[in-house]
Amino acid sequence: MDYPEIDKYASIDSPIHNFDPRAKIITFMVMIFSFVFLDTITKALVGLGIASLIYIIAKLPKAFVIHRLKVVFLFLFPLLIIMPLSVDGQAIAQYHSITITLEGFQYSFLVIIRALSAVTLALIMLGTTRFDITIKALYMLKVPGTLIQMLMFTYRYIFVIIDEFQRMWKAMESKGFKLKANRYGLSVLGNMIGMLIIKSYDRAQRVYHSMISKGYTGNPRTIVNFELRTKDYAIALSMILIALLMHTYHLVL
Amino acid sequence: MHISDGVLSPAVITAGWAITVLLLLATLWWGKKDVDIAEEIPKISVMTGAFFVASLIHVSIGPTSVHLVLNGLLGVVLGTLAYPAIFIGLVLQALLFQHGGITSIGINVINMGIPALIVYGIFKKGYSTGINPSILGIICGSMATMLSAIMLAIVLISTGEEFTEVAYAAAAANIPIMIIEGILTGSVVTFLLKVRPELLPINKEK
Amino acid sequence: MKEAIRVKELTYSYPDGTPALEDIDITINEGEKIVIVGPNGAGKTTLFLHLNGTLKSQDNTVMIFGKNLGDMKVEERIKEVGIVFQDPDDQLFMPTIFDDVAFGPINMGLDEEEVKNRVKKALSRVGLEGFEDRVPHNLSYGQKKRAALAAVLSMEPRILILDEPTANLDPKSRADLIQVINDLNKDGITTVIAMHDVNALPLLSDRVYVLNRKIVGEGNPREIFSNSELLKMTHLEAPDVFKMFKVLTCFGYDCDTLPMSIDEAVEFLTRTIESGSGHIHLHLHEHTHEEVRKFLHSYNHH
Amino acid sequence: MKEAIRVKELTYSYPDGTPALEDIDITINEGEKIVIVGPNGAGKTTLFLHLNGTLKSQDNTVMIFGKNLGDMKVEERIKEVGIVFQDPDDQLFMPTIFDDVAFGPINMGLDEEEVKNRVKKALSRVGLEGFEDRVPHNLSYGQKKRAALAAVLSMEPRILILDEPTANLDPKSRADLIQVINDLNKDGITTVIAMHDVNALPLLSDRVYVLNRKIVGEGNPREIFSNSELLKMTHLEAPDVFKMFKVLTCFGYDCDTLPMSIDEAVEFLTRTIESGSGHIHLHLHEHTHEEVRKFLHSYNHH
Ligand SMILES: Nc1ncnc2c1ncn2[C@@H]1O[C@H](COP(=O)(O)OP(=O)(O)OP(=O)(O)O)[C@@H](O)[C@H]1O
Ligand SMILES: Nc1ncnc2c1ncn2[C@@H]1O[C@H](COP(=O)(O)OP(=O)(O)OP(=O)(O)O)[C@@H](O)[C@H]1O
Ligand SMILES: [Mg+2]
Ligand SMILES: [Mg+2]
Repeated sequence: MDYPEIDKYASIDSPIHNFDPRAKIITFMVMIFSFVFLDTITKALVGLGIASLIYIIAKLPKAFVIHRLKVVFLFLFPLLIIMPLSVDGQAIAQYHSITITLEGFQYSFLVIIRALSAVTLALIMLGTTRFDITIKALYMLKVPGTLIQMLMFTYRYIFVIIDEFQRMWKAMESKGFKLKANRYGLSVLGNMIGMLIIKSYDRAQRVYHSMISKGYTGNPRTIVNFELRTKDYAIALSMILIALLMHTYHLVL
Repeated sequence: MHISDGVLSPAVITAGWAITVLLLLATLWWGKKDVDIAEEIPKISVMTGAFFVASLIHVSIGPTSVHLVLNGLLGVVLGTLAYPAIFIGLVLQALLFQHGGITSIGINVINMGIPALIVYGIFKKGYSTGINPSILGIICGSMATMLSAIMLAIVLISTGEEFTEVAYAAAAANIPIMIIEGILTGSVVTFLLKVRPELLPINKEK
Repeated sequence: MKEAIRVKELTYSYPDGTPALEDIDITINEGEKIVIVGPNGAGKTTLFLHLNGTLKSQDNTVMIFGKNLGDMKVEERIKEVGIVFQDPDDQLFMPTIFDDVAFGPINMGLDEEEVKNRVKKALSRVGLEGFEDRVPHNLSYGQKKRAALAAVLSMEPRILILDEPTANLDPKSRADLIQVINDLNKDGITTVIAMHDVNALPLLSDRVYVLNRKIVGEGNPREIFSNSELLKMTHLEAPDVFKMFKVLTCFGYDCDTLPMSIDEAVEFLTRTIESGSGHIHLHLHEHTHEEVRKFLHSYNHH
Repeated sequence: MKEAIRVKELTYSYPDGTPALEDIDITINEGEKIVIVGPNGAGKTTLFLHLNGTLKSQDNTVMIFGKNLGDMKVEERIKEVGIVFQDPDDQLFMPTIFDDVAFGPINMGLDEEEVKNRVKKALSRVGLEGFEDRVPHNLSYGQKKRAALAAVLSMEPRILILDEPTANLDPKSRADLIQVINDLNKDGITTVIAMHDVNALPLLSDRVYVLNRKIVGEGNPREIFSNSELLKMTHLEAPDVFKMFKVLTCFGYDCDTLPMSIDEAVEFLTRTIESGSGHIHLHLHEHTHEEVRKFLHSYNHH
């Protein structure tokens, strides 16, 4: 079980890293929503191209992105097999009653490319800002405070609980336990998860105590210093324009 | 069982977000009258953290391994708060681990969250009619997974008929997970019942 | 002298029926250095939760500087009483150390400039200057403990309550923390500490309460540790230096008060030598070993 | 004498790049009583995770009774090495104490009769007879600690590894646990303990390794605690009794070896008195206070 290390490279210096976090979130979200709705393979490929370009500007290490893209690709890979067989359309190969169609291929290809460009953009957005700053930027963007606080605290406690679970797991293993998907294995795992829930429930109680002893009333209050500069407006505007043009260029041209 | 970016149509994505926002309002802001939000926030957060971590566990079946879903258990333990908890959990899974897309968070939360709410009702009802909680746990665990799989299929089909077979395949792939989730949820419920029954939605007055 | 804390007839059971506190009476003056000891499950943590209003008590059972705690506004209360719990992971719930230390001051409604000032001061107090941007998860246990203390110091409370501050620390971190707490007390802050670490106790207390659901003992550390019946009843032990000197008295060392810490021991030895014949004689007399055995046995829980 | 544990040139970094162990060489003989000390984050827990195979090391870096740990089957390994971690709540997750203590033996594939036997024996060993049906979660902290120990003892390991066994215990529970561990060692079980509790250290060790990513010191407790440079470097302190006697030497107490515990102190005092002139003279000489100051300073981390 690994720690989430999405912001491992947030301290690199690049134009994307220096982009104001609020503007970054808005810009990238617009782009992501724009690119996942592109309706032809050509447009989707242009989208992926743009995402790759931004990736190069962001100077993030290759392994960071490739590793995560691979996971998404493997997840979607079955589409490439099922859809050509199942979607009706022009046959490009036939074997007895099994037909492989061009449309099926195209459709699955389109989905995968859209997904890859969306994930690339998301990785750049998240990978170039410390995660706590991303959350604070969301707060500045008027995402409801209750959700912001839950995101913040959950993020913090994921690390604590991963450690806790690791310790439990090691204790189990050192008593000769191996997890298998049988009744015994699952029932022991069930006990472990039950224990994790109990411990977390008690911890929640203690966290609550320590919060109210610091005057907590349920309202989020943080100090954040972000400053939007002309440069940020310029980058944001041009990127959003590109995102919109991908869908409307035929009206403009 | 999370849907990635780039799969769903604009209409489905929009509908997904709209329904999720409404349900969040209903489950979170609605209850604000009766409960102290200052107490609920740390509780949901830490519990979400626990479920998030538990869902990172791989169970290997045959040559592949599956991640746990645990939405049935979430429903049983957290009740209506399971919905915001699943929302926060899925947002973090999408942002931190790229499990599920960002644009499809709305839909994914519906797919996981609504079964959790249903199962919560079933557990409470079933307990008050005297059904053994461990068996209820098995039912709730597998039923939540099954409902999620069915909803997943419906969502995929409604985004485009190209996805019909994919939807069937995805639903079928969830059958072993359903069994695992059932046994697991049953044993967690059994454990909690022995060690900390007050964490389960069972009112002893009855 | 002003009364900082007054608890009167406090009784508390948890909602599930577990009785935790019974008829507690405590009076602590401003500037005092108090330790509360008692076996696992004695109710120390429960008592602390009452002192800062986390657990509600009836009117006028808990008074802080003469005011009924229940009547105090949150902002007022946290200016008076700060509490540091045992597990630092429960108290560092924000994404960075800065956010954590700023959390209290922000809730007090202070302006940004003042908040930053306070964070800086609190961090330098515990020796964590420059840790503002660090993530709690990457700190060592000792550093986390100190950060949790800073997060309470930033509210500049007049009463500081600490639950097992020295547990799990390596000896240096433990010594550092004791130093920090003593410095704070010298600056006029009333400190109230619960702990099992009897060897650190004399360094952190002028006066001790022994809790075991009720208050079963009260006095200065020397009085408490001389009462071997009390110690036995409450799973306590005396500090090693104290026990050591008790042994020395069996060897003929003659003094009325036993030292509790090394520093005190040096002082006492010097005083005895200077006021007496210029030296101390240790020798074996008839009963030495029997006395030692008897004494050690009285401390032995087996 | 047989070699129980042999670690040779063990180096380990966590997957995230944190270096935790560097070139560790350790040899522990059967029946020895070993303590490993070192500051927070020194790598003690990491080392222990290698000793029971949870973290994998290269071939022949960790040998248990002459066998390469990597080649041992799980059933074989857990029969040789049992490890008890710090937080008992991490280790007790079965619905009853019986289930927890039976967990290891069941995984070893023993038959029901034997499992029951082992549970009974292990529980009586730690003084928890009759607790079979209790829910671990409802026990006191000290009882939980002992239950966690029983859950490992039931596998009847020849080597017992304990990570901070005394932390968070009240003084009586601490004394009880020390007794249990010593009894086990007397029965021939090799015990290896990591801890910060220097006052308990002499009771639990014949030999000490000082770890700070590397092995930076090794010797009997007396040697380790006499090396003030080493102590300073590794955030350690000497036990209070040891420090106390060091102070006494400044007052003219003449002996070559300083005691580490009260019992030892009684013995040493008696021996010095009997072998010498029939008594010990403590007096102030010219340099007494300077010596004391210098000595205490050498131990002072500030
Ligand atoms: N939330 C709770 N619900 C029910 N009982 C509780 C709760 N918290 C504590 N208790 C019980 O109340 C009693 C007092 O517990 P408390 O934590 O105050 O003891 P303590 O003196 O702090 O112990 P320790 O030295 O182990 O920290 C114990 O019997 C404990 O089991
Ligand atoms: N899972 C992990 N991933 C990365 N680094 C880790 C992990 N576990 C421990 N570390 C780091 O490895 C080093 C050694 O840790 P370890 O827990 O072995 O220390 P320790 O001597 O047991 O400390 P303590 O006395 O505080 O228990 C520390 O710097 C720690 O932060
Ligand atoms: Mg306590
Ligand atoms: Mg450790």
